[in-house]
Amino acid sequence: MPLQIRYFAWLKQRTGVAAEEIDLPAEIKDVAALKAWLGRRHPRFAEACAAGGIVRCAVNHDYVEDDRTLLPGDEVAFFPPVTGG
Amino acid sequence: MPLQIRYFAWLKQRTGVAAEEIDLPAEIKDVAALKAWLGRRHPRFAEACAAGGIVRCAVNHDYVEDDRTLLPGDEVAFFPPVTGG
Amino acid sequence: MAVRVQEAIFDPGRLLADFTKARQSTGGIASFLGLVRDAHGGRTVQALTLEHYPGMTEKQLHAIEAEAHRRWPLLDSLIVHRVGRMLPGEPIVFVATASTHRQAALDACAFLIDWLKTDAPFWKYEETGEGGHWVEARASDKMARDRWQS
Amino acid sequence: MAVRVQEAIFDPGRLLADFTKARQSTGGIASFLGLVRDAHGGRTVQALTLEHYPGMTEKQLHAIEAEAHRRWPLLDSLIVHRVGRMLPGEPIVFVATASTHRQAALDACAFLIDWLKTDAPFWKYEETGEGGHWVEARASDKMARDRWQS
Repeated sequence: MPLQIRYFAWLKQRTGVAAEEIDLPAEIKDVAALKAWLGRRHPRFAEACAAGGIVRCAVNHDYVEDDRTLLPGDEVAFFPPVTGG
Repeated sequence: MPLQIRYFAWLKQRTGVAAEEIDLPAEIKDVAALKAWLGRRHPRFAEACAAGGIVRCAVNHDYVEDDRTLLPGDEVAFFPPVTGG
Repeated sequence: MAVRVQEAIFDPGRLLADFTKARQSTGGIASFLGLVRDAHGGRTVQALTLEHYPGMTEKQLHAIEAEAHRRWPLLDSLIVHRVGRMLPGEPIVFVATASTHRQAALDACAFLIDWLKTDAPFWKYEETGEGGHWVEARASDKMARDRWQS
Repeated sequence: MAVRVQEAIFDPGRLLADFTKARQSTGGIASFLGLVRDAHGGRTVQALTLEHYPGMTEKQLHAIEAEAHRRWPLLDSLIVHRVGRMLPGEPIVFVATASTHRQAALDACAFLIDWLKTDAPFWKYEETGEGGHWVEARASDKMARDRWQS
């Protein structure tokens, strides 16, 4: 399943990439599984996810929880808690 | 006892004067007594005072209650509830 | 800290720009601008005249401003209030507060306008299509003020 | 209603002046301006860089603005947020609300800045005398947002 992945702020430094196009194995169906799968590519991303509560996820520009089911073509973004304003 | 009296907004229209200098009889000692005394000069001011809660008083630019003791030279102002801002 | 009571019309953008200048340590500036409305209580308003009590007005505004500085860590504040006759769309009052903390700026700004509405000796006279009349005080203004009592 | 995300510096006075124009029926305009501070957490700040998520930023800001209009009787609103590198004293964000009722304008303005701080995808990177670092989110911002939950 083709997906667009994006990383922001210090998570981008952890992965070393701002964006990547991936082809997800069929057994990876939701955000939780995607995080685990990406963690194997980027050990320092896995570290951040393990720390708990500091990695937010958005799919197609909306905040989602870990149980969000992924669909082909989704744009999935990972980032730390926001600090604008 | 010499006092400066001032009236504002529609109370000024009730008395017909914006300000008056009065010489208060010695037995008039506080704001409550002054209101009664002024009410005899200005029947429509007495009416407004009788209506309750709609005549505010300030002495020397500070809000006071009816039991405020008057001193020679005080500037005493009467006005309706304020509506600025 | 500054209080101004004036007949002259003011430019709210200019006031905010001046208030904002050279603020290297200020995190946030909150402001409130009150404007003359063209309608009130179902009637068309042609003009509004603000009467006030010169001397007491300034004293009360300074006291309200000092109270805000006592309650919140403000770096600066400004209260500008017009008196005299004004037309719909014209500014009546401008309040601004500066703080390193946005919540302090926002709360102090709301506090200033709430207290000003109930404690500063201004009275509005409205000219409508049906003649002129003094505006009555609103119970909701008293309630808005009282929520700041501690 | 308008949302702008831009690199260009803005003049808050000009924004307020434009927002205020031709408001015959508006009783009150509340605004909040956020500025870059020259110090944070005891360190001197030399510059601040705002990263954001283009596309999601605008979507979230529009959603927050729509939520404010759903909750309060607003006549208009404006959110302007800068991205990129900026220096102490420069404006970061400007929020303004217009309503016939001052309380609605004040509350909606506070709501917009509180929600923006926790829901819009912006991240601050600070350059200090001791190097650069990403600013951490504050628990107090989350609490400020949560008081608007109903």
